[in-house]
Amino acid sequence: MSKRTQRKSLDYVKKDYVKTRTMPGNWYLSSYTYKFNLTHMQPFLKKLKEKKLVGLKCPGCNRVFFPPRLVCGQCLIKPNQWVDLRETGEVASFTIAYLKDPGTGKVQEKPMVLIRQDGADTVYMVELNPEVDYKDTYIGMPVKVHWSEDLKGSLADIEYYDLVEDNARDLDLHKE
Amino acid sequence: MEKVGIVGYNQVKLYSDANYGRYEMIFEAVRGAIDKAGLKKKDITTVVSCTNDYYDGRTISNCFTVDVGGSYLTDESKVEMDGAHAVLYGLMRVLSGNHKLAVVWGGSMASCFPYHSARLYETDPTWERPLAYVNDITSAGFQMRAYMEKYGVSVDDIAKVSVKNRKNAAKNPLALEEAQNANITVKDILESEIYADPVTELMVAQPCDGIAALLLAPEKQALKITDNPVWITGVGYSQDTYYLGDRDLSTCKSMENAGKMAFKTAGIKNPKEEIDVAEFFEAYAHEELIFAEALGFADKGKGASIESEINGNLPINPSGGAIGGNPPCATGIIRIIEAAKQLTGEANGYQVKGVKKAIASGQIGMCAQNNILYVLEGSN
Amino acid sequence: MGRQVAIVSAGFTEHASKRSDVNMPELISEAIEDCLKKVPSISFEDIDAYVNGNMPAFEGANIPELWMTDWMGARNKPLMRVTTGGTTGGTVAIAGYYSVAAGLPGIDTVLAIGFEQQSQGNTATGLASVAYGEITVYNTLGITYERLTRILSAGAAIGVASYQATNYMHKSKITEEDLARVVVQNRRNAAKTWWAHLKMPDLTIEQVLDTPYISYPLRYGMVCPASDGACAVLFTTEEKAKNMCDIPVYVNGVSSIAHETAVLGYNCSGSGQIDPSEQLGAMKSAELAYGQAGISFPRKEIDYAEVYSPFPNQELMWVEKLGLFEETTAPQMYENGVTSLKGELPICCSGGVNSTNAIGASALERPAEAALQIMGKASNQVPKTVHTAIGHGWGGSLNLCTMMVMSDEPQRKWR
Amino acid sequence: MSEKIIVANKGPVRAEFAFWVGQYMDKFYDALENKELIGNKCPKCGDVFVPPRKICGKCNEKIAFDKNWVALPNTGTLQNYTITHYKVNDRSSRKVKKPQILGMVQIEGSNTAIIYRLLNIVPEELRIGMKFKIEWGEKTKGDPSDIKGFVKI
Repeated sequence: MSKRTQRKSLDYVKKDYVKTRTMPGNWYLSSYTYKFNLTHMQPFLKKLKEKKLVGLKCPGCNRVFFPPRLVCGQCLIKPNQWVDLRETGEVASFTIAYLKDPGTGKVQEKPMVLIRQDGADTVYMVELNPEVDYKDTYIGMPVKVHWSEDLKGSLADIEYYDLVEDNARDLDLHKE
Repeated sequence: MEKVGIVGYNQVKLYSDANYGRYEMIFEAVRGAIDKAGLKKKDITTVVSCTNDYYDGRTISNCFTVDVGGSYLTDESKVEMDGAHAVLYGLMRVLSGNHKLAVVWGGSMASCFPYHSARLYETDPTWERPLAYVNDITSAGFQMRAYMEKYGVSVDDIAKVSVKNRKNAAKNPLALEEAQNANITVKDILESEIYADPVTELMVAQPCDGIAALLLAPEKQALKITDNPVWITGVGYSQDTYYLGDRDLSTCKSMENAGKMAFKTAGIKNPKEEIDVAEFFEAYAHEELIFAEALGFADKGKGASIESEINGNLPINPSGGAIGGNPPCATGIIRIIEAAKQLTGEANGYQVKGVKKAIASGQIGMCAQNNILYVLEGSN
Repeated sequence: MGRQVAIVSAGFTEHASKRSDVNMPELISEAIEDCLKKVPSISFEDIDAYVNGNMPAFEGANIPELWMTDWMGARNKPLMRVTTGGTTGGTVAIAGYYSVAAGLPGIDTVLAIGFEQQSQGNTATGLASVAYGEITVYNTLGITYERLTRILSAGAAIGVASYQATNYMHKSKITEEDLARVVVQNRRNAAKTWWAHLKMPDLTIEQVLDTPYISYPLRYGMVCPASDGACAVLFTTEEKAKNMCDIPVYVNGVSSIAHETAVLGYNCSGSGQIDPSEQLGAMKSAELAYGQAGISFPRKEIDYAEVYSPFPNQELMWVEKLGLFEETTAPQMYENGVTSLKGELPICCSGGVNSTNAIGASALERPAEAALQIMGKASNQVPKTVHTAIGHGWGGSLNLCTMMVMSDEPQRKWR
Repeated sequence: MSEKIIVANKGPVRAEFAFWVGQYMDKFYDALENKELIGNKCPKCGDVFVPPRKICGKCNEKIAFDKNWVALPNTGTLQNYTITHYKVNDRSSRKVKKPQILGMVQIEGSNTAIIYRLLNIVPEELRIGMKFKIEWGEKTKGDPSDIKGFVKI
């Protein structure tokens, strides 16, 4: 992350310490595996292939998880009710990443968004339509799923989110 | 110390390569323990988990377990040692009077990480780690040799421990399948491949996958939840110095200290007479003898003379002990659970008769550097 | 059940980006030395037990306490290690509190130690490793690593904090200048604290705003440094504390609440924290700790606060969530000088985490510094008398929160 | 739901570390580089430590950096040994054909033992109490590998 961004730090009162030698050490995460149970994801992925969105509803607290979740923490039970969701959603939070293009060295601004699907009670990280200007991003921005041309029954079926034209947008005085 | 009750427990079956996801396994253990006690999520006031960043391959290994571990909007903390130390922290939280029900869970999946490398990360990185001559394998060899040399203990006596534990494990349905063997002999143990001479492969507690959970409640609360709680009446823990070259490996100073503290807390004057069953976390067969001697159950070097079979004078590890399956971070909790089972009479198939007081231990570090010992008592 | 716990001393090491002159155990031994120096009647023999913690992935050592035994004087003593990421320090402090409060026989005086030597490892990789496991699920479910890098490029702790910052700015309608003001206050305070890292006595808001963005709305000049350092705090019982120092600081409330993770959920499931700046966990932990301490009007009763704020927006947010100010009013308080050294409610006069962040020690330094302010021994001592103070910690993926409420008077009517 | 679907994913990266050794060990490694062995002495109990330490764990006494240094011979006594086919490193552990013999050797004049390989010796010969001496590496670098191992005297 940091290597690709431009750095500039402020000066401060520094003190130098004796430099001693170092001994090397490594943490090979590549020797690790991570085991996950993805059984509960399957109906969701199957529906994605049909261009349909479903969330998993917890019978205890009625929260709808999108994408589905193994266990509802609040009730400590496995949610089991599938509910249909609409294709629209809204930007719940965003930030802008400043990335140096490795080729040109030019800094590019990219909005990173968390989207809450309408009807769901969780947010998740997705990409916005690359044509959306980062300056236009704001909290509460309505968005809609843009399906991938090649549906495979995977998360990549949602290629990105399109902006939904919203007349109220210009009235939002406090957009960042 | 005031009594603290164990009101529920659960352990998933141990596998060398479990067909489980990590979160699923944690959920199964925690939910199972809560169900067993007939409680709900909202009854939990505090959760202490025991995982290790280097065992899970992620920093802040408790970060994503909030939902599955039952700590959603609950007072939560993580102990990064053995599971038995997490029980200690749960115990402290209950004893402080701030909490009514503590859930303690711990464990990891040894099939998912390079166990010996993760243990190597424990060594002094400025001196020992670059060459890796000191690791959990070699330290086991040093420890056993020191013990045998000092007291003239025969290797057969140590192999017998492994035979006993593996036979006991065969009666324990939750033990690791690879460790269960009802027909094993001393010869099999001695003829298995060399691990770190004189330790052979079958004397080692094999790391495996497993999670265990335990519920603790203060005295009055415990009696509300169950008629038959198991009481923790004493606890002691201690840490020895680090460098193997500084320590007398033929004995276990930290277990000695832990024992002194635990027995004093529980008001036990003569452990040899009063304790009916012991569950030790013996990472290697010889450690069981060393621990028993450190606690005064036998003279130094005479640990093998204890009748430690299930029907013996002082049964040790009737469940098969850590040799019957050693899921890192859970083993200590499982020892406490097994001791509790003996006290409530739930140890089906390996029940020791007439158990009134039991001890359970947990350890961490090379050659059991840090030990913790619990004294448990039944309610009748 | 339970008993009153007091803090009698706290010690620090000098913090710097590279403490290349010491190894880990030598680093903590400096903090212990400083801690014990302040209570002359106490030596290693009087310490009954130890509680330790750091964030191991930053140093590449697993359970370093085993190795450090001798350097801490912990040979043949009880020792417990607790770690919870960013809140490690807070967790260590709370475990120190519980070790004493539990009243286990023979355990009265407990030394709590938090440390971090981040220059030994790569902090970015260390932090990101929290999510590697989860990221692989995304990959399994069909999102390529190339695309994942794009989605996650806001990155780790700074990433989650910048989401939080946009939400907070949206809610409270503040500008970046307000954020910079917090930074300036902190760094100037740090200049007067002997152990702090980023000492900038002459920093101005313009200078902060002149640095480039790291990820909107946070700039390089606003974020915390990565420090090497350690902190040690001595806990003991009420009776013993009276003989050890003039003004023992009583710990009257503690809590460490976990909430579900923000931004990235477990098992690729999204997060239930729709607004990452809402912080139910922080509110609940404040409620719990104040409840134990018998504080009903935090705004009135608390004289000093040390909050864990690597990023300036968080400082504004925490002080509101912890009940010190009304929602969205914190920026004005900083503007009016209420939170400055001589103000009505000084906040983070040590410079805070924003100036010094040795992660495993940071959240322990908060109660430590708050305790020293009550004792009147702090390096950058506030002129008014401090009776009640709080030390707060934050960690994980915006989901763990620790609180410690301290006072110069024991909570007599507690439970 | 039908069959369980478990995925086991490999971790993506590795993290590198460089551990500061501190001034005490730095001085020790400087000596190793010159094929010399030094330790430091606790001013209170007189125990000598190899490698040197800042604090004596027995008396909790700080050992000052500017004094208390002791030059030590390169000979010692075997206290303990083990033989293993396993080789462990930061990445993994594996079994090798030729076993390693590791010995815990107490350097003469010191009170701790250090663990190194025992070279040119067969397991049958090993007896606790045997005398060994350091075999230095050809090219010293100022790290633990400067001591290649111990050979029987």
